[in-house]
Amino acid sequence: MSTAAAKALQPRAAHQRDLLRQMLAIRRFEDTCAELYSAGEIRGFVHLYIGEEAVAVGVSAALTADDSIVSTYRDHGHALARGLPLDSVMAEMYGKTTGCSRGRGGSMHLFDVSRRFYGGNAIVGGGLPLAVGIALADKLRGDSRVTACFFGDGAVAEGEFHECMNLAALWDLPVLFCCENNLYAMGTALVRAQAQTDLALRAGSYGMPAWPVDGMDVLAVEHAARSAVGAVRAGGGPHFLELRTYRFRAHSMYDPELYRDKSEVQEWKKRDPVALLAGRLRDSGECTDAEFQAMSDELTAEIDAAIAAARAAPVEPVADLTRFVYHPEPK
Amino acid sequence: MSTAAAKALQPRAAHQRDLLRQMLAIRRFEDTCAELYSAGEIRGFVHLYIGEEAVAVGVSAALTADDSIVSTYRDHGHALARGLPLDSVMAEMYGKTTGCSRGRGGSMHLFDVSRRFYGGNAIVGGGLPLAVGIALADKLRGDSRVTACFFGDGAVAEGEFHECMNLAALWDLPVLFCCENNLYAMGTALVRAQAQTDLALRAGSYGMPAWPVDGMDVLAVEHAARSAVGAVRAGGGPHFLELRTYRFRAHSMYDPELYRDKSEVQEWKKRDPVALLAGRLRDSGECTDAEFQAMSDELTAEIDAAIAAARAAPVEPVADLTRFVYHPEPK
Amino acid sequence: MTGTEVTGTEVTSTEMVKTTYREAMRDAIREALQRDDRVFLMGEDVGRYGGCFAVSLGLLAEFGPERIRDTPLSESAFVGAGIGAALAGMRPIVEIMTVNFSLLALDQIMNNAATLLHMSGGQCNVPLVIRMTTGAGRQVAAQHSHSLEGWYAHIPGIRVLAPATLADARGMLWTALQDPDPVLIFEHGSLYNMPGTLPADAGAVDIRSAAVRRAGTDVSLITYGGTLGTTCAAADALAGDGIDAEVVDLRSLRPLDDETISGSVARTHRAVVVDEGWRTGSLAAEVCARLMEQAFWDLDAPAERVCGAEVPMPYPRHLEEAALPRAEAIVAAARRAVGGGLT
Amino acid sequence: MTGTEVTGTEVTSTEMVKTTYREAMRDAIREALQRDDRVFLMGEDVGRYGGCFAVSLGLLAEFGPERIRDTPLSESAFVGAGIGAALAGMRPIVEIMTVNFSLLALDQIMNNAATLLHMSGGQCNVPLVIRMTTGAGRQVAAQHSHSLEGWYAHIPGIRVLAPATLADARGMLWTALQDPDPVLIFEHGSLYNMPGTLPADAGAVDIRSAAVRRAGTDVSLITYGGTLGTTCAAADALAGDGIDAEVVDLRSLRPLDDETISGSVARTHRAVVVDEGWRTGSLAAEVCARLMEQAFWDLDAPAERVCGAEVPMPYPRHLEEAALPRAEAIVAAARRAVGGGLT
Ligand SMILES: Cc1ncc(C[n+]2csc(CCOP(=O)(O)OP(=O)(O)O)c2C)c(N)n1
Ligand SMILES: Cc1ncc(C[n+]2csc(CCOP(=O)(O)OP(=O)(O)O)c2C)c(N)n1
Ligand SMILES: [Mg+2]
Ligand SMILES: [Mg+2]
Repeated sequence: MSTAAAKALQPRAAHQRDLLRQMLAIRRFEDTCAELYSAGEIRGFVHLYIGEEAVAVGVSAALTADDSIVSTYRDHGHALARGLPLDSVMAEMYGKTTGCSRGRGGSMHLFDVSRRFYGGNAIVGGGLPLAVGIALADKLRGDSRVTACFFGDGAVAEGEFHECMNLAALWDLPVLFCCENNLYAMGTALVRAQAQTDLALRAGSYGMPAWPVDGMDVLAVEHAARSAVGAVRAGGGPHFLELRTYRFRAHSMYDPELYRDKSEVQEWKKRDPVALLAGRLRDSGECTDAEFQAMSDELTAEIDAAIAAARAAPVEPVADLTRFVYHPEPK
Repeated sequence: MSTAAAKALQPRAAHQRDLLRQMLAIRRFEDTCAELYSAGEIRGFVHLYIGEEAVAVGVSAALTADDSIVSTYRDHGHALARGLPLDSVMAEMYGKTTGCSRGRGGSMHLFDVSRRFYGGNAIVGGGLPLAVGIALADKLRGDSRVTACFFGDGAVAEGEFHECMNLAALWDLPVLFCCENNLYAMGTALVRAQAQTDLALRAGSYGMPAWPVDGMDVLAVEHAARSAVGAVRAGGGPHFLELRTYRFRAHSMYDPELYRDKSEVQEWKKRDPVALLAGRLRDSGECTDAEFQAMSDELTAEIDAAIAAARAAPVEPVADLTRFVYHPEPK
Repeated sequence: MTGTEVTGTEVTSTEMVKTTYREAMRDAIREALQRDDRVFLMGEDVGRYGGCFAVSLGLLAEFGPERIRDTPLSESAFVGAGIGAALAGMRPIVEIMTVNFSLLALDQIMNNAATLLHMSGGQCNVPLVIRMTTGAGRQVAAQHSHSLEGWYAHIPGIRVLAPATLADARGMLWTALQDPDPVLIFEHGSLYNMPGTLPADAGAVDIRSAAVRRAGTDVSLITYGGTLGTTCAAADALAGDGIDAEVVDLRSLRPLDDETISGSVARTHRAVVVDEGWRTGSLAAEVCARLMEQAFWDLDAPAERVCGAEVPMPYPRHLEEAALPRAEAIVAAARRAVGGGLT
Repeated sequence: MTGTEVTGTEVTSTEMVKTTYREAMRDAIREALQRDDRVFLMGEDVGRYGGCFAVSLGLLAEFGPERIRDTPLSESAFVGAGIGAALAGMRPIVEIMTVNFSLLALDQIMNNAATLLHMSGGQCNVPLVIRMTTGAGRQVAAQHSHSLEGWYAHIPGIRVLAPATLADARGMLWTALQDPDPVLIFEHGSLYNMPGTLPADAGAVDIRSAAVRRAGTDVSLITYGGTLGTTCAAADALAGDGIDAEVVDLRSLRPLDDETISGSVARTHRAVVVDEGWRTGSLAAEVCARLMEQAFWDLDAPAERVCGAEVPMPYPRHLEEAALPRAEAIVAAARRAVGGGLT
């Protein structure tokens, strides 16, 4: 490799290490959440994103700080990839005032409007109209933002999905629909929920560009997202990515996973998105084992600090129970 | 023409005259309704089917008495084509006890369960799940019935449409979806409501056979419906017909029709389904002008009699106001 | 169900102009569109058709299809899109043709519009106005005659308004658009043709308080929206009998103005609550429960309810009339109350 | 939110077996499937997953995928399909995972299930049972903690049940399936793990009447479903203070059993209504309005309400607890009532 070529690679390598670090952060964060849940430190519904990290990280890499994001109840990955401070997300899991939603939302409802992160939404399909509306606002004002909207394969069966595909396409709105097809909606396999399991084809029937992407390969996701975001921003109307991925863990903390074989999970784990990129970067010398270990240690420290801070943080006083139901009356 | 050939034609001619008579009955019935509405004898929302008669008549001709039907608020044509006695439908318009829904339903809610006519439904898209459920019951019992479900182009935008297409296709249910594409949902033209205006193609994306049909030609409708009903009954799963038609009158009695040109209406009137078949039968000598006039006179008499009977019929007593909210308590 | 004009409490000295409830509403929308770029109107047939009750007739020509936006039949999506647009800084007015179809959008209203501010710990503003027609009275039968504003008044996080006068039709919208929280406006279908006059410069009105539409000393008739006219007619009839009824127009169904309601009952010691919705679980039940809590010792007789009959609305006129609150029933209830509830 | 067992009124002498609310519900479903070919269970994840609260665990293996039917995420379509199947002669049990998602199917429930019989002049039977989980208490936050059964109790044409005991969990379903009209069954999520015993031959129970779960003379505590346990705990606490509370379990939320409710208050002269739903427009409001109408002269103090706080449910435990009816609040309200409502 010539020196010039090596130099040109530098930013690429740094970028890929950054992607790896982001995926690893999500992975570590969620492994920790699972432990904290078992220990009873965090409660409610907690849906882990483990196995799907490449999707959030790859898509987010293609967005600017000015773009908007709408997420689901499986939102830790989207939030962290968007750059929400890890400690504010952790504090939210603890229901503390320092949480990104002041502790009111919990795992399923992470918000950060300063980062145009319009929240986790626990009604399947419920975020899609919000994304359409945010994009409509941008279009009416002539802003060149893109709104990325995440949702699962299960949401595709809801009527709301259909209404939103049609509205976005009809009005040519700047939305990037990111369908996280992890093959299951809770315990219901895609084939038992959809007459037509080719979801990109389905979206295509609304007349919008739509294609499947290997959702386990963060570089493939980023590549697809960049080209889709570019097209959307250029006025090409809504685009749809079917991100083929897999959830390694149970649907939520309550799920005994009766509906799928362990072997299927094992098969998919061979394509672990974190291991995949880590392996590539190791092979190319762009992230050695030692560097990876350092990254991992750094994250462990960051997470430990976040836990300590969250534990120490205050909760909202009971006297404030009904705060934020309405804006305060003007005095 | 040989005598044998003429004989073979007899049943065909009789059948076509019957189709003509049915379409004419709907036309005359509704012309009369419009007058009665202006005169204040009937009230509420009244949606005329004038111009679309070939759809109801052609589809109904392909069904047996044992099949089921689900209709919309624009249901006079479906009801009459199904064989609901004209006087019971007229009495319903008057809100009389002799009406097919005892006068409780009115124009938008014609019912006749003895004819498996599961009613007019005034929520756009609201009848689709009922049709899916009726078909599910048939399938679970192993009955060989078909359920025909009518709905408009406007309903295709509703989430319910999507959910029902998917359910019917996923579960291979014996439903014939009859989309009456009259190009408008109230004042909203199809092109301003749908990103993809080829509705048959849209239905096809659920993996069910779907094709467009000339909805102004009752013979074309009957032909298509027969082949679709046959396929559904043979276990071929749901089928979808996009019946291309046009409403000659206003959406309802309140509509000033600001949204379309008179000339467009005039263009479509050239393809008036009643005139089309009447012309053909006149040309082939299968229904002379005199025969047509006789048919028309008969219908006038029938309608006049229905009006007289409806006027004379009793209304439900006010004391019975809350009857039929629940079944009576067992004594 | 009559459209009798009920005069608002606002009194001004400027020139009075003839108008109707429909025109007052249209003027309110026009003014909002003129004053604030962020405002747009969106809903089924608001544009080319002119609105299913002709409220927005002419506005498409005036403001163009971006701001008078026809939507497909997709109640959940376009109401949700209104929420999203509000989140992103616009001031949408979303029209749902009638309350009957609002059930299809109820998840968005409940789980997003009303909830985002709280779930996000105060970050998400949803300055959205949703307008819809409500009520029966036009023989449109079971699926088209609902009065569900009482349901909406159950939802924390939204405000619910019921303009019953021309002044309120003209003035509530602008105030609602200034509110940082989502506001639902229920327009009773029987009111659109109501004629009357308004000051030429009529504008924004307060949306927090109930109004005493007629002062009286013997019994409080408490109502809102489409039944205000009937209730006033009942008050007239009662006056003929020497019973001096006070008429309270709730105006805001959420929050309820407890002060005005209880204040009235503290003066009259008797109450009749009139509400077109089905009796069980009606808004009238809530008003009665509050009277129980706040005015029990003031009451000389149990508060009465005159509500819609518990039946899916039948089509025939005589049955529809029987199902709706009638002036005679209000009069009878008021007489019972004045008689101490013992007759 | 405790799962304290509350004993039903039914007393038999057969062998008693240990069970839980969840198992009782499952046994009820199993029995229905065994006894009637027309019965099938349909809903999201009722099959392979075993039900999101494990109620239907094992039934797929026993009855096969036609009768334990997993559905896609399409609440409106599969609830509507249940209505259609009922129309066509089946006896479907439709499970909506939780009341939170039922808003997406509300149009079908309101405008078809509840309405078809009337609109068709008595022709259309909808013998459908819809089951769903309701309520808060598990820190699942604003969109997953609703108690909307009071809304459903507003709808003419349906029956609404709230089994709060093992006997009712075991027995209400079969009776509901025999009913020619649509019946909604609300199962509070906090009850599923409630242990207890039932007679080995436990079966159908009446679904028309309220039950006095504890007789008392000083105050009527009126509640249902998930708050029955808390209310009984409050009654225990009151007993310690020498206040003898009667506990009425509504069981049927629509229709309400006026006789039992008013009868209780006629004896005790004081009432506290406990309801997890948001206070304004709650089912408790309806109970209070009826007490106003039917028991005003019996009441020695205003009826009190102890309801859910008017807030989208916050995630943290301390705030959720503060938002829900607590025994202490019930005790305090009962004391106020016994003190004549003047403290
Ligand atoms: C409208 C609605 N119905 C049901 C649920 C319960 N539920 C939560 S997640 C889920 C599965 C969703 O699957 P999918 O969209 O594929 O997302 P994934 O969980 O796989 O990321 C279900 C059924 C819900 N939250 N909202
Ligand atoms: C859910 C719902 N939204 C709105 C309406 C009001 N509405 C009645 S008919 C109609 C147009 C329907 O158009 P289409 O489905 O094409 O049927 P058509 O009237 O053309 O036969 C509308 C918007 C309704 N009845 N239901
Ligand atoms: Mg999934
Ligand atoms: Mg149409």
